[in-house]
Amino acid sequence: MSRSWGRQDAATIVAAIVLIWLMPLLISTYTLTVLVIYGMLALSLGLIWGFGGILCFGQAAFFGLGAYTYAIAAINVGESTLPMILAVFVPALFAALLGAMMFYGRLTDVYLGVITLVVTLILFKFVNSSAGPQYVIGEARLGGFNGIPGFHTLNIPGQPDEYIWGDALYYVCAVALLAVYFLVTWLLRSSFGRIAIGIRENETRVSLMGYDVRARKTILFAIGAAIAGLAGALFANWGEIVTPGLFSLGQSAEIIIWCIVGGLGTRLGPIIGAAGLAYLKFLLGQQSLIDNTLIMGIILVLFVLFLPKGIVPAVASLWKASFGRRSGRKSARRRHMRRVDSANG
Amino acid sequence: MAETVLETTGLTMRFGGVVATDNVNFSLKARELRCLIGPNGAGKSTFFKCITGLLTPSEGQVFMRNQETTGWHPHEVASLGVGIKTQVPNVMDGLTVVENIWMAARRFMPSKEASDKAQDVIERLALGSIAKAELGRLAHGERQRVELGLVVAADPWLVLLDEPAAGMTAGDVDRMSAIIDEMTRTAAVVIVEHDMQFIRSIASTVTVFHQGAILMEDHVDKVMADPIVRNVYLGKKA
Amino acid sequence: MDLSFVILVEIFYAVASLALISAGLAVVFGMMKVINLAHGEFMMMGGYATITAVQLGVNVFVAMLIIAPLIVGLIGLVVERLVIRHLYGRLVDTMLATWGLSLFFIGMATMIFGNTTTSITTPITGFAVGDYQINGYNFFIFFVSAVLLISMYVLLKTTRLGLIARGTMQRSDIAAALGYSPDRIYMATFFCGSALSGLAGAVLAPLVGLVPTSGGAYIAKAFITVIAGGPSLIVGLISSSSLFGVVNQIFTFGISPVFGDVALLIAAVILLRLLPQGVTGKFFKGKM
Amino acid sequence: MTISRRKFVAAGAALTGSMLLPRVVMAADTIKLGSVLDTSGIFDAYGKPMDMAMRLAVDQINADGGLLGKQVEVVSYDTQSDMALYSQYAQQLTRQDKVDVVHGGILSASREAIRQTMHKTKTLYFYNVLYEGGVCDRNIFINGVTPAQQVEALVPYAMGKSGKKVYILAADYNYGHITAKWIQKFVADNGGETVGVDFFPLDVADFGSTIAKIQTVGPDLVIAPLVGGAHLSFFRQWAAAGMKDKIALASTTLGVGNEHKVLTAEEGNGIMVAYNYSQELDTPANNAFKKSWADANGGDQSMHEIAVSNYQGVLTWAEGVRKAGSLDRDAVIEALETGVSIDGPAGKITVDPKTHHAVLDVHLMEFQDQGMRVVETLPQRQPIDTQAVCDLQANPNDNKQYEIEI
Repeated sequence: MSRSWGRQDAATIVAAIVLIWLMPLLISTYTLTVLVIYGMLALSLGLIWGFGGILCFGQAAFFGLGAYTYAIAAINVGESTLPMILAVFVPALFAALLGAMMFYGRLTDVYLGVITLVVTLILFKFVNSSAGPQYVIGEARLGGFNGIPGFHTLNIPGQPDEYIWGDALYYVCAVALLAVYFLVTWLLRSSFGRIAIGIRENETRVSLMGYDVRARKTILFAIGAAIAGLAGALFANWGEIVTPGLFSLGQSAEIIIWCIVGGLGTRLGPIIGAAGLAYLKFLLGQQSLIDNTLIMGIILVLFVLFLPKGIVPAVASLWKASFGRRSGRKSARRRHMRRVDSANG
Repeated sequence: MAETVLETTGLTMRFGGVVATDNVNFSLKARELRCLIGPNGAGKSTFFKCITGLLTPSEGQVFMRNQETTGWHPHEVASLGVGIKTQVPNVMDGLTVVENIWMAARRFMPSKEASDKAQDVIERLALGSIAKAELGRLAHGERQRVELGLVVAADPWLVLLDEPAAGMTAGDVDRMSAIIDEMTRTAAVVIVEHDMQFIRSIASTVTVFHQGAILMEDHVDKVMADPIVRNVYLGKKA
Repeated sequence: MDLSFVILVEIFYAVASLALISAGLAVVFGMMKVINLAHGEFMMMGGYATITAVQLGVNVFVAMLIIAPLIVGLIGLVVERLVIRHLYGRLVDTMLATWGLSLFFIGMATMIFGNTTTSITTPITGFAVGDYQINGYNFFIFFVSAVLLISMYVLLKTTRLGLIARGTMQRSDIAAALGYSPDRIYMATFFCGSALSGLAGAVLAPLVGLVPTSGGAYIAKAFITVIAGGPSLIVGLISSSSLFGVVNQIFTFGISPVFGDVALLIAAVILLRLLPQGVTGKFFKGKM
Repeated sequence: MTISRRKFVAAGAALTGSMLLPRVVMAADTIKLGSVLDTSGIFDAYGKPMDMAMRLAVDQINADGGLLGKQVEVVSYDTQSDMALYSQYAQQLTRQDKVDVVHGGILSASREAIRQTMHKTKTLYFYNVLYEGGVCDRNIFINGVTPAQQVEALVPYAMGKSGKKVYILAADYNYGHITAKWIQKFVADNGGETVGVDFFPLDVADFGSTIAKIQTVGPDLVIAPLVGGAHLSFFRQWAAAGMKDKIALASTTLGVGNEHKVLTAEEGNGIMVAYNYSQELDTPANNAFKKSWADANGGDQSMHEIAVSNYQGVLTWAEGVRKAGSLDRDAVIEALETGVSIDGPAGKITVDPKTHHAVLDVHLMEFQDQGMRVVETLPQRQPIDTQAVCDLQANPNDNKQYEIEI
């Protein structure tokens, strides 16, 4: 069993490297970088929603928090290594506190959605109205609606003047995504990940088995936030500015849409959904015939109606249907990737 | 000689003005098998929930192996080595039987041993033919049996079962009795049950609940012969 | 004295407008357990319907109170038949689908009306109370909101239709068993809910400039108010909008409008943390 | 190995790029003018006419034979009123399209988002919008009015017509904050008192409680540097509450996006403003400009303050290029620093060599029947606020925005 996993991992690495190499032939690295970053952001929600059953309406909060943490720290430190680390830990810590408040208070489902949404709104309102000179952290002005431009961007660790930008930033982001992907893979194979899936399936049962569901959900939530924070920090480096828009509900909505379209309960689905839709949006942005938002709306509605499991599971089952059963384990995994709400529907 | 593994003193649970269980003193010895019976609303399920931590009692205390567990969370109770099965089948529908049982075992042992344990439980409960099936696709009886497997896999010293035989076929019930019989070799077992047929078949001591309090406590045959119980339990039929 | 009256009017206005913007969402959610995230866009369309009608020469009150609710209600009907109908019982899926619809409507409005702020003049003039000027339109909003809540109450309590509706709210399966087609009840409910959203958007339109993205400002507030209100439709609506409206205005006056909004949101978080398990939590169990 | 791969990748990118974007290849022999403006979203009332003005200026330059014998080609992006898109498109303009000059940015937030990118990539940048002053950067030229040109004139005029107690309502971002400080300074300089300052995020549209609050303070005059479509509702609600006849109103921004045409006459009449341009300016230059605008845009007459600024900015840049005889950034900067001036629809505009700002006419105006009636014209005002802190002749490497301290 472990050998077949190893083979699959190796295949994934090879495929990923080939993709990282070939994609710049098709799309400029500047655009690719942001697609990769969005992929990572989607994966962060895909992990906690698809595998942990936690529907967070405010994943953008952690994304924005990561970006702002990076920008503020970079202005104060003048070097990028520590800010990158902080950008992962601050959102994780914030999520741990928020998660503890929600999960220990037994908030679930729609209430969880409301709280995460409200917290995102509060962050947005606060950051958006911090233009006054009194909102300063160290040397960094929060800037309100303006956002924070002109911070120190990514450099080779220890060498503040060796900037990583352009093509190099793309490769850094792509490798980071690959690393996060394997981290998630490892996590899901570990006992922690398998129990997290158990919690998604039946919280009460897992609790009756003697597992502390509240703590485990909190930890998973924080891990998701850490990944979103990393994506945020990379985004700050790509855009060279952070703005309150990062915290907006629209941003949160997009992350959810990426996951739905790509396929929940898969690792690849959210990444493909994010990159695909973001690129589509980019292409649509270059035409002015039909409104961009309108098309995104139609896509979402059509997916919910006709392909509620998303692209990746659909393609996988198509693949299975045409090439037969590859391995029992794989198909079993695929099937439970997303529970269809059949009870009432 | 045998130690007391479960004890409640003055356990009372009120919902608003309604008293669901009233000053219940209950005790159970190691490897004892006990059934809780009573008409609907007698308070046996509330009592069960208070012990398992699903509810926090308004008054009174719960002890397990002399450890006070009043107001503990279910997961803390379970961590002591208490196996719990709730009234509705509580299983992980999207996962396979093996995965379900592995997860129960994993709580008390490393991953590899848990896999071996899961295989062992599957053999003991004769679940081999459905081991790779998803729970959501199994029949009700099978799901109940798997849930017992989840309880067994944790090697508990105290097992709390809420209506394990509900909705099962005769064949299922026989198998269930056998499993419970096997459990009592290592654990004390409390069963909340309606099905008198089933209670007779496992022939245990019975505690009768009525209006939130314990009415009597004796062997099943004597209890069933008791006119007061018959009156309470069977209502107008008596 | 005058000042406290002015502040009181502002508080009443805040409460009334919260109830008004939440009513449509509350009806749809209470009856159908569908959270319509396109609610804000329904309001936006109500606003555009009003402005367009006024520009075409219709009396502003007719446009607001009749035309806008009717048009938006009909749009809601189409949406229900085409999309929502297929998703009953799948709460998260309906949320996502209506989210998609909200984007769709924003796009549509942008293509039709452009992304520019449009508005009409407030039809009621202000008047003086002592040294203070008060916006007379606030009273109109308060009035509409009160009439709306009272007629909803009367409708639910006294009419046969209301009885069926209440039955459906409690147990939709039983209503179905009694021979009332839930399909038609849902259709009618969604029509009413959408019309209410349209009415709210129409009535508020003269106060604020309208852009296609205007709906976004309402949906979060409405969503919070409805969820915090809990399962009881009218009492829930009144209690939560009163709480949030008062909190909002106190902080708005005390500090600034932004703090007013933030205080409202924080109140919502605290409220939900203290009263986490409403009835709404129940039917959600086991679903994503 | 890495190098060969890089080359391979670069070649491939160029190949596919040229297939997807043929204009990049054919554009080799034109001058490229980059433009980033919000032509959609909540700031489109500002951005759309600015875009039309820029295109009108470019068309006129091309009709006259272009610059240095080449046609000017516009590369424009719609930033959709989203500040994050500014930095993204600025990167594309400078790194991918490699334009010769960039005109654009509307809100001060958008200018600050792209100014450093322009500076780093040494792309000449024109910001043609009225703003809060203080930007000191050799790479940028600004021809919008600054507080010393506008607020300094507006405040005493408005106070003279109302009274000494002033309440400020400002947009909550850098423009609003800095402008509010300037207003406070000029109010104090004129012997008045600022009795309250409130800031509003750009999405705030409900001002009911604010209007009540203002009444409790009871100022003589409200000055409102409010920005964008949502803030327009303040003026409506102010009128709806019947405040118009009780407390006087002035604004440093209202009318910049043709708001006086959106408000009704009753809502707008009497509001005091001061700008470089008004459609009501009855000069031959303005009449000719309005005619060519109408001809180019099918009769449209949506030109406003910053659209005209944008038009004048493009003309100023063209004049600089002609004078330099080159597109080289430093040559053009040096040419402009000789004090180039042009005659635009709003009169004579001269580049101030010290600050790269502009010397221009300012008109004190009042709204009347959906127009802006000129009350008084203050000719050729210097940007003295920025001149006080910025001297690019002495410190060419300066690169910051100075803020007023009180």
